This record gives sequence, C-alpha cells and structure tokens, in this order.
Amino acid sequence: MSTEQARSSERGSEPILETRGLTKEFGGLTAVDSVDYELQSTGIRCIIGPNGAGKSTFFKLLTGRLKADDGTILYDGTDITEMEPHERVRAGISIKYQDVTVYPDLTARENLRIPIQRMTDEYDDEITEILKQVQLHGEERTRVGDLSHGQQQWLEIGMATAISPDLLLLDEPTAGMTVDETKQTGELIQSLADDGTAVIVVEHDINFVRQIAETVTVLHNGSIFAEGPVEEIEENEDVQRIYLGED
Amino acid sequence: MDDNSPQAERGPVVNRRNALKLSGIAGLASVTGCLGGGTGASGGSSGPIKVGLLADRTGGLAAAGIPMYKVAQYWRDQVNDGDGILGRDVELIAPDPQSSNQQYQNQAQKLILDDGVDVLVGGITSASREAMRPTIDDNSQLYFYPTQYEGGVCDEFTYVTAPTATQQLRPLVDYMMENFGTNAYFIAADYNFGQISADWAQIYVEEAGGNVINQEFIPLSVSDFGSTIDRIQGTDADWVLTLTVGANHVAFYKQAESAGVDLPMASTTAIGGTYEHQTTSPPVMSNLYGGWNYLEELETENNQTFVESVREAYPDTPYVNQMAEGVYLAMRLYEEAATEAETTDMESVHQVLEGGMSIDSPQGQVSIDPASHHLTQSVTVTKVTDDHSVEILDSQDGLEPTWLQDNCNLDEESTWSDPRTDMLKPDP
Amino acid sequence: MSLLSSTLDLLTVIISGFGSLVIVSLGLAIIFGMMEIINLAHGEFMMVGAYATAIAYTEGIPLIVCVLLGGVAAGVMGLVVERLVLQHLYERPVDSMVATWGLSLVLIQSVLIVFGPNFAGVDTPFGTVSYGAYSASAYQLVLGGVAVAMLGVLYLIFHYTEYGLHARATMQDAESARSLGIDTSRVYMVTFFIGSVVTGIAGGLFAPVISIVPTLGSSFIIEAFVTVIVGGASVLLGVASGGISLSVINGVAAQGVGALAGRVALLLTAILIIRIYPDGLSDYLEGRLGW
Amino acid sequence: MSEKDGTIRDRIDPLGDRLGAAFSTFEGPHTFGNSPQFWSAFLLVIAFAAIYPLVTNSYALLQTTGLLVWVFLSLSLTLIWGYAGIFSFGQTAFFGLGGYTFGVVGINLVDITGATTVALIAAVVVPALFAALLGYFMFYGRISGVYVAIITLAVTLILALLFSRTAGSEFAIGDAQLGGYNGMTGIPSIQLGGGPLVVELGPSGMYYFILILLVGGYLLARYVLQSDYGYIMIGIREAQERTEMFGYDIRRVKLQVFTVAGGIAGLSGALYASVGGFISPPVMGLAFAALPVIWVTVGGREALLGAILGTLGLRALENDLAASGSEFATLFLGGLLMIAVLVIPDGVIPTALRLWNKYTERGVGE
Repeated sequence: MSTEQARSSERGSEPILETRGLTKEFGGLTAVDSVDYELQSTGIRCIIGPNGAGKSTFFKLLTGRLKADDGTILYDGTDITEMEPHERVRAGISIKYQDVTVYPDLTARENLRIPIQRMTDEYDDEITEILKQVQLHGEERTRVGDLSHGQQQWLEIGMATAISPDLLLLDEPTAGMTVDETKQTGELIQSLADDGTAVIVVEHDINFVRQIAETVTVLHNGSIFAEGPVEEIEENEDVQRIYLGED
Repeated sequence: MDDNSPQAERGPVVNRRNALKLSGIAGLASVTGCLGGGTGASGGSSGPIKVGLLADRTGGLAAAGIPMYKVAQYWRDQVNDGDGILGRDVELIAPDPQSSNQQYQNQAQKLILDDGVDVLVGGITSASREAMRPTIDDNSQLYFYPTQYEGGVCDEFTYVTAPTATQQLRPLVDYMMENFGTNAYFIAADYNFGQISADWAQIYVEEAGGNVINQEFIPLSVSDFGSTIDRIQGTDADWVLTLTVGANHVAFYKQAESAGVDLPMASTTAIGGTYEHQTTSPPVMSNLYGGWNYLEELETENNQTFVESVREAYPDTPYVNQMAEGVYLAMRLYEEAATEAETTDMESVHQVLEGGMSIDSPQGQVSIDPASHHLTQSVTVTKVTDDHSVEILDSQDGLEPTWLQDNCNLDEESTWSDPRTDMLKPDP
Repeated sequence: MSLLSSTLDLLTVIISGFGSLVIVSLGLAIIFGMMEIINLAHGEFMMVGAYATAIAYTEGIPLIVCVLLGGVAAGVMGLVVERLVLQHLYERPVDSMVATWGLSLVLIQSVLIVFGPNFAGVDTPFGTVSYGAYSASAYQLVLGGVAVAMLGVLYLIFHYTEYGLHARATMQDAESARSLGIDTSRVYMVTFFIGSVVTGIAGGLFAPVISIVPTLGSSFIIEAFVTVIVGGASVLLGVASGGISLSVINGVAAQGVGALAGRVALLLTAILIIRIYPDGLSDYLEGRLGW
Repeated sequence: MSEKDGTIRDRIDPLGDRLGAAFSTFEGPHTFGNSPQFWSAFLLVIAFAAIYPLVTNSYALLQTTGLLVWVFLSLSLTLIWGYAGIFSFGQTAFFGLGGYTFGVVGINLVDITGATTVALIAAVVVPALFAALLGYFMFYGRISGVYVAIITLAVTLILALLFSRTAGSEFAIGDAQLGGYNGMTGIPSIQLGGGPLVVELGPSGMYYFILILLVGGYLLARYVLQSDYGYIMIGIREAQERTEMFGYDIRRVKLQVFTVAGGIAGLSGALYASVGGFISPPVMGLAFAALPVIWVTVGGREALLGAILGTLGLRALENDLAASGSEFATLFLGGLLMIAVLVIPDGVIPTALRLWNKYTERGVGE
C-alpha cells in the first residue's frame, strides 16, 4: 500500500473527517446529540462509552446507513451528509460492522475477491497477501461460515482494508476474541495506521484501547462527554462514574 | 474409485456408477421428453368411438362442471347398453382441466392429437373455449360448446348447443318490462359475457320503452356488495337485472336480502348454471326471475324421465344444470348425425349436422341453424318461489340466434377444407 | 340523495369494510406477522371454519356457537399441520410458503371430495337496519363491533397473560427466550393454534354472507396479506391501522367509482404505503407518536 | 488412474478433461456442475435433445415445446431470487405483458412485415422497461425482503384485474382485440426475418428455436454468474449492506438484474402466446403467480438447473395429473409439495448433486 504514504503526507494538517452539530433522533430519543468531532488524517482514535451512548448510531451516520436529522459531515473537505453509502466508500471510507458480516457460504479467498475486484483485475496476489496479514492463508478453501468468530472478525477487517480506504471505521473489532487474538488484532490495526490509514475504533476493552490509541473520545447520551489522551481519560472520575452508571 | 480395489471380478462394463449416470440421463431425457406418446390416429373405423369431454371437476367452476361429467357418463352408458353407435361402443375420455385455461389448452391438445377423439365436447367459460379453439381449428376437429355465452362464435368446426345472450334475454326483459315497470338497474360480472349481455339487455329495455338507470360491472373476485346495494337503494328502479357469475357473486343475493332490497330481480346466469336456489336457504333467491332454455325443473314429459334416469344412474349428481343438458344435446346430436352419416369421419358427420338436423330433447324440439351452427331453442321465463322451488311461467319457442344469422352463414361461405373460424364482436 | 344519508351510507360501507378487513387479517397477523410463517393456506383455514360453522348450523345450533365451533375446527386442523409440517419450517419462511401452498391444494380438494362443490348456506341474522332511503345489513355493521372485540380479546391474551409475555418474547428473540427457560416449541404450537382459531372464527363469521364453496378462501387471502403488511410489525395495532386506512380508501373508491376501482385502490395503497413507510403504519404510529 | 479397460468412464474421462478446460469459463463455485463429468453429461443431453424431434411423434413434440416455454419464467426468477436475493412474487406480470405485447405487435405487423420478429423483440423490451420502472420504484426506495414479494404480487394482480376489464371493442390496439377475460386470440406464430426472407417456425422449428434460446441463455447465465458481476449479485444475496459498503451501488445492480429478468419473463410469455395462439388475464392472477415460486423452490433456488428441471418435472406432472382426471390429482400434488419441502430443503437438484458427490470421489459438483 505504498500509495498511502504519498496521499497522507501531502494532505498535511487539514482533518480527514469533521462533523458539525451532527444529530439523529428516534421518535423522542436523541441517539446522537449535535456532535462536533474532528479527526486528523492519520493515527488511531478510539471512541468509548457505555451501551446506548450512540457509538453505533454515530458510525451509521458516517457510513450513510442512517440519514442525519441535523448537522453536516465533512470528509476530506467535501460535504458528504447527503451522499449515498457506496459513494462515501468510493471517497475512501470503509467499515467493519459491530456484528460480524461476512459471506458465510463462500471461501475466504472469494470473500476477499468481492471488495478487491472493484480495485484491480489481478487480485490473486493481493488476496494472498491480505490472507497472510490476517493469518487466514491456511484456511483459503474452507467455508467462511465454519471459521471461528475471531477468524471471521479478522477476515472482515481484511475485507474492509482490501479497498485501501483512507478512513477505516472498526466497530468493536475484538468482541468475542481471546486475549491473544485481541493482542494480534491490535498489532494488525497498528500496522494499518502505520501505512497512513486514519482509524476510528469503537471499543469497550480499556486495555485494548490503551494498547492502540493515542487519543480517546468518550460518548455519553449521544454527546461527547470527554476527549484526550488515554491516561487522562482513565483517571477522570466523571468517566468512571458514567461507566458505573451512577450518573 | 480407489486404486487398490480388488482387480478380480471387475463386473460388467456398465458398473453401478455408470449405470447411475446413464439412468440419470435417461431420466433427464424422459423429463425433457414427454411422458405421452400415443398414436394420434383418429377417425379409425374400428374400435371404440372416442368422445372427449372437457368440464372442470375441481377448482372454482366445479359446481357447473360436475353435472356435465355425470350426464356425459349417463349418455355413454345409455349408448353402450344399446348397440352403441354404428355398432361400435363409445369410449368417454374426460380429463379434468381444473378451472385453468392453460390446462384446457393442454388437455384439448392431448384429446385431439394423442387420443384422437372423434368428437370434442366441453368448455364452460368463453375463455376456456377460446383457449381451445386454435388447436381445434388447426386440426379440423369437430367440436361442441355446451354453455350459454354472449354469442359471436362463427366457426366451421364449432357447434353451440347452448343459447346466446340474445335468446335468453329477449323473453326475460319483455316479461319484466310488462310486469314490473320500465326503470331497470343492471349489475353484471365485469368480463366479456357480463358486458355484452348488458349491452343487449339495454337494447331490449329501450326497445320496449324502458330506461336503464345505471349499469355496474363487478370483478369476478369481489364478494362485498355493500356500495352496490346502497347505489341500488338510492334509485327508483322497478327491477334489477343481475348478470352475476361465479361463487363470489352469490354473496350479492345474500347481502341484498339481508339489506332489505325487496325489488324483483331477473337473471340469465343465476339458478340455471350453479343452482344457487339449492345452495342458499330461502328467501335469499326468492322472487328471482330467469330466462332459460333448460332447467332441471322443466315440466315437459321428456325432461322428467331424463332427470329421473340420470339421477337413478348417478345419484350424486347435484343438479342437472343448463350446461349438462348442453352436453347431452351435443352428444345426442353427434349420435344421430354419425348414425345417419354411417361414419365417424368428422366432415361427413358435420355435413349431416349442417343440414339443419333437429332432434327431440329434454327441453323439447331443437334444431341446428345451418348458417350459425347454433340452435334454435325455446326459452322459458321462470320464477324462484318463496320456498326456493322453481315456477315455470310462459315460454317462447323457436327463438333463433338472429344477430348471428345476419353476420355468419357458414353453410354458404365456409367449407371444411377452407374454413371460416371467426369470433365476431357483437356490438349491438 | 341528501348529504346526510350519503355520508351515513359511506360510513356503513367503511365500518363493515373495516370489520371484514380486521377479522380476515387478524389470524394471519399472528401466524405471518408474529411467527413469520407465510401462510398461503390462510384462505383455506377460513374455509374450514366456514364449513364447520355451516355444518353445525344445519344441526340447528345457534350461530354464535357454530362460529366458535368453526374456530375450534380450524384450530385443531392448524395444530395437526403445525406439529406434522410447519414446526420444522420456522426458520425457513419461503419453505413454509411452499408447504402452505401444498396444504391449500389438499384442503380445497378434500373438502370438494367430501362435501361436493357447494354446501347449504347459512342465513344472515339480525335483518336490516334502515335510515332514510337507505338500509344496510345489520350483520355487516355487527362485524365491525366483533372486529373491535376480537382485537380487545387478543390484546388481553398477548399483554396480560404469562403465555402472552412468553409469546412476544419468543417472537422477538427465540434464542434468548429459550435461555430464560421458555419452552419456545410449546409457545410456537400454542401461538399457531390461536392464529388458526382466530382464522377459523373469521371463516365462521363470514359464512352467513358468502356462498359455502371449497374455493371461498381465494377471495380473502389478498386482503389479509395486504392489511398485515400495510399494518406492519406490531400485530394488533398493525391490523387495526391497516384495516382502517385500507377500508376508508377501498370504501371511497368503491362508493365513488365502482367495485373494480375499490380493488385496484386497495392494491395501489398497499404498494404506496410499503414504499413510503416500509416498516408499516404501526411502526410509524409507535415511532412518531410514541404509542 | 488404475488401468481399467473398456469402462465407459475411461472413454469419457480424457474427453472430459479437455471438455472441462473448454467449459471452464462457465464454471464458478456458485454454478452447479463444474466438472468434466457434468459437461459430458451436458453434451449428451444436448445431443439427445437435438435428435428428439426425429424420434418422437408430433403430439409429444408439441407437449415438450409447451413445457420448455415455461422454463424462461423460472430462469428469470432464479436469476434475481436465487442469485441476487430479490424475492419477486410477480414475474408473471412480465410474462403476461410479454405475451400480450407479442400478440398486439404480432397481429398488427404480421401482414405488413410478414414476420413477427419485431413482435418478439417488443415482447422482451416492453416488460423489461416495465421492470425497470418497478425496479427503480422499489430498489431506489430501499425496499427488500418480503416487501418486494408483496409489491410485485400486488402489481401482477392489478394487471390481471385491468386486463380482464378490456372486453369492449374499444379496447383494441390496431386490429388486436385485447379480449378482456376471454383473452386475446389469433396470436400469430413466430416467423423470423422480414420482408422477402421469412422463416415461419413449424413445430420442430419452434422446438429448436426455444432449445437454442434455452441452451444459450443457460450458458450466458453461467458465464455472468461466475464473472465479477455475478460475485456482486451473490454478495447482495448473502449480505447486501456489507456489499454496499465495499463501494457497489447495490440499488443499480438490483435494478439491472430485475430489468433483465423482466425481459426474460417477457420472452417466456411471448413464446407461450405464440405456441398456443392465445393468452388470457389469469396467467397474471394469484394461482399462476405462485407457480414459478413453487417450481424454483422445489427444483432448487440456487441452481439454474434447479429452475430448468424443477419446472419441466412439475409442469409435466401437473399436466399428467390433470389428464388422469382423477379427483385426487391436486390432493397428490399438494401432498408432494409439503413432503418435498420437508425432505429436500434446498431443492431437488442441489440435494441430488450433493448426494452424487458423496457417493463419488470425483463428484460432479465441485
């Protein structure tokens, strides 16, 4: 993915993603409450928050699965608030869903073919490389439905990166994984970020967050509750309180 | 096939797996091929005379079709108990088209090309008749259509043994106009038969000095008549002409009765075809007048013996309806014509029929009109009494298919080898 | 035609239209709406109910009891079918459709073989109610009331009984319901039984206004599916909202133009509502108005 | 390969390997029958089908042609439902439109151009356009799942209602009377070419014409299904939102597939109308709308062969049951459907191929 370094360096300081007053309501419940969020062009940002804080809804607004009720989303400077999901993907956004979504009846190689065939015709080598990267090159011929949950998560991450996105959204990538698998996932995400991809990870596992992220944003009741380096956020009593549900 | 299997007795060339493959292909072939494979020869002079009957015994039209099948079996038994036709027994071949036009096409093809029937009788709705006619005309097949319809068939190979709308409506409309008044309200099944019959009825009403307040057309699938009944009550109609068809439309009479519509009603479709007076309890159909060439309750001496002997042979016959008598007429006409022609060759039998044959029948004397291949019939005005029995009022004899005669003279302008096979659009 | 009586008469058409739509589609809302069994034999379940009612009626039993007997007959038949065939198809809606299509063929043909092409009718009770130049069948208006009563009874069953709680839990997420110790297989059986009983009662209620023939089911199945789909996810609110909206549109079109326009309007409305609000009216009502 | 003299399998196998290579462009994981055995069997069937008219009588030929006509209707459903997850219950709407369009254009033009080629093309284009309109309405409105089935069913029922209303003489386009519920009659046969050079297809001509269309269509479908486009379709079937988030406009793909399927169903209608010379509104009614769904489900939804053999088998069975005139005909068919769905969940062909693979190492399937 050599082209990545070139692209991110010439962008310089201008943020790759910016939301202004982003709002989404579901009949009386405000899931996302006028969120202003900014993401530089590289590095890994984490979003944490108790269940129902609006994390997944925020991602769905970014990918266009849900239409925003108010506010705008700027990607690379252009307003994508009204853009269709597939157009946002072609602009450089990619996502790994909260509950794993792969093609169960197909083999791992065929799963990867679907995203990558849009990018290039000679995809066999790239597929092999990605399979190695997500440690599935031994499982090429098995039906993906028969793989373990962790392997499926990695496959989906592999598929999400196969379209060489500039911004990668990962919704709970380590859910249901062993400690060892979680650690390897962290290394995988780290290597993607090193290639110049901006990554936002929604997670609960604070150790995992500490392993990969520089800065963390805390969402609560649909709005940004706190933001800053991992260590700072960990000591913040208010954050602990909302996690323990006293608020 | 693992390599280390014992080489000894290697079995015949076609081992199990290949046998599976070959049978698979054969099976495939039989599916893509066709299960039938009959000889298709027809008109042979020996062996049984094959009579094909197409009448629905399942599906929505079963109520009309089952009596036709029973009467056809009764006729076959009667002929075979005697000395058959031309000394040959009759074989009745009766597939069940299951109320599907598409099956009428298939089964007509089978009867004509595979079984090679000497005569084909059948079809209830006009749609089923039109579905068969291309195959009938392509193969010059002698065919009888036994069911009342809107009129218009002018086809060398087709004989119609049932009345057209004009024959049934004329006496009925005259009777209603004389006895109940000049304001009529029409409701009719929303398809060809209903629309064209309504057109004719309107002409007869206006000719007799009356006027048609409104005409409503109801799709066959509708069984809720709330808005229709309200519209009828909103007018000062003296009587209602109901050209309803099918099981759903029976709901009209029930809903009208329970909504207190006490206007006299007239219909050329209810009672004679699907015997609603036996399937609904009084007074739903009471006070309903009809115009019929045939009803089970006709009081002629012929008819009493006919109905009794049918019921004796086939006790589960629900009702000897108009189409069943149409089937019987067709088969009797064929029997007489083939006997007179001394052959089952269709063209010769046709010539005898086209000569204006006439026979005595349960409804009295009927004769073939050579020009239109329809029948000159007598039509009786009937009334359903309070206890749902049928009262015979007056009847007009010798009613000819007038409109057809002016536009269709097959005996002059059409021959078996150069046939005219049109469907004329009666626009009155 | 005074304005009063024409509005009154439109009202009667709408009330009886609402009544029939709700009654016809309630059983389907349970079997299709809740259990996602695409029941193409819904019309035939009603036919079984209508036949049982007609048979009981000829024995001189009062109509109300006959209708309930119709419900029981369809319920028992539904139970047999559920245990033998449908319980294996809960995760496979398309296969349940093929199975119920086969079932409808079997039911129509067996009734035709046993009872013949048509059967003695049932008289329409309650006579007529007249207003001004108009009079309408009282029975049809009664159906409107019966529909509301049936909605009420089912609401009580599903919201105020333990079974009701288990049923709603099972339908939302069978796995987690099982993990809470609910015997989901038994819940499916009982729910399907209730759906069949309600459909049989609907057949019985319609026996007096239709002709009793084996193929009577075919004229109800379209209205039932359309009402349930237009109504949307929540069973009772969906059927009620679907019933009201469709009966108004069907009534106005049938009254204004004619019966054909009524049927076409019903189908077109279903298409438009699905397109504008795919999750159905009940979801809209619950969502927007917070019911 | 141990030396086995003279078994039929040996003579076919070397030929099979060359065939396998030749046909590889048609092979992919989602098309059933990817091995040399399959292709040798395939060629055997084609050979048998080619000589069939010479070895059978005219009635059997007409009946077989009558069966083959329906296969395109099922293929159109398999393409959109089996391979793109679009569950349409209204393919009969396009079937009916195709038949009526062929009738209208055919009746009006046959005397002028002396052929019905234009009619055949119109009978594919008009339903395809209608499918495009309906597809745009549904897929750009993000309608999917059982809602597509309900909308398409409502559309075919509306068409059936409207067409059965066209009985009056004013409902004629040129000399073609729509005919209302009685249906349109006098529809010409298929006559290819135009002006001086016209070939009217007799019974065997019609059979070969349909056979060529069927085999060509089958191979074209297999080619498309294993290409990139086919993978997008399967991606949409398996998980459409996931596929959308790989940058594919799934609305446009679904619309394209739905439109092509509308044209194929229209072709099926035109062939039916030309073979029988007749078409009537009930072909768009509820009873007919369910038939392709039943054939494809019993035959096997995710296999082109499932649609073909499922349709031929069940259609032939339905005809023979009706011919028997027995009152247990529909009882038997209904029972058979219930048992088939329970015993053979994925449909006859996929299950048969899976069994075949189990019993033979070098199966036909992989």
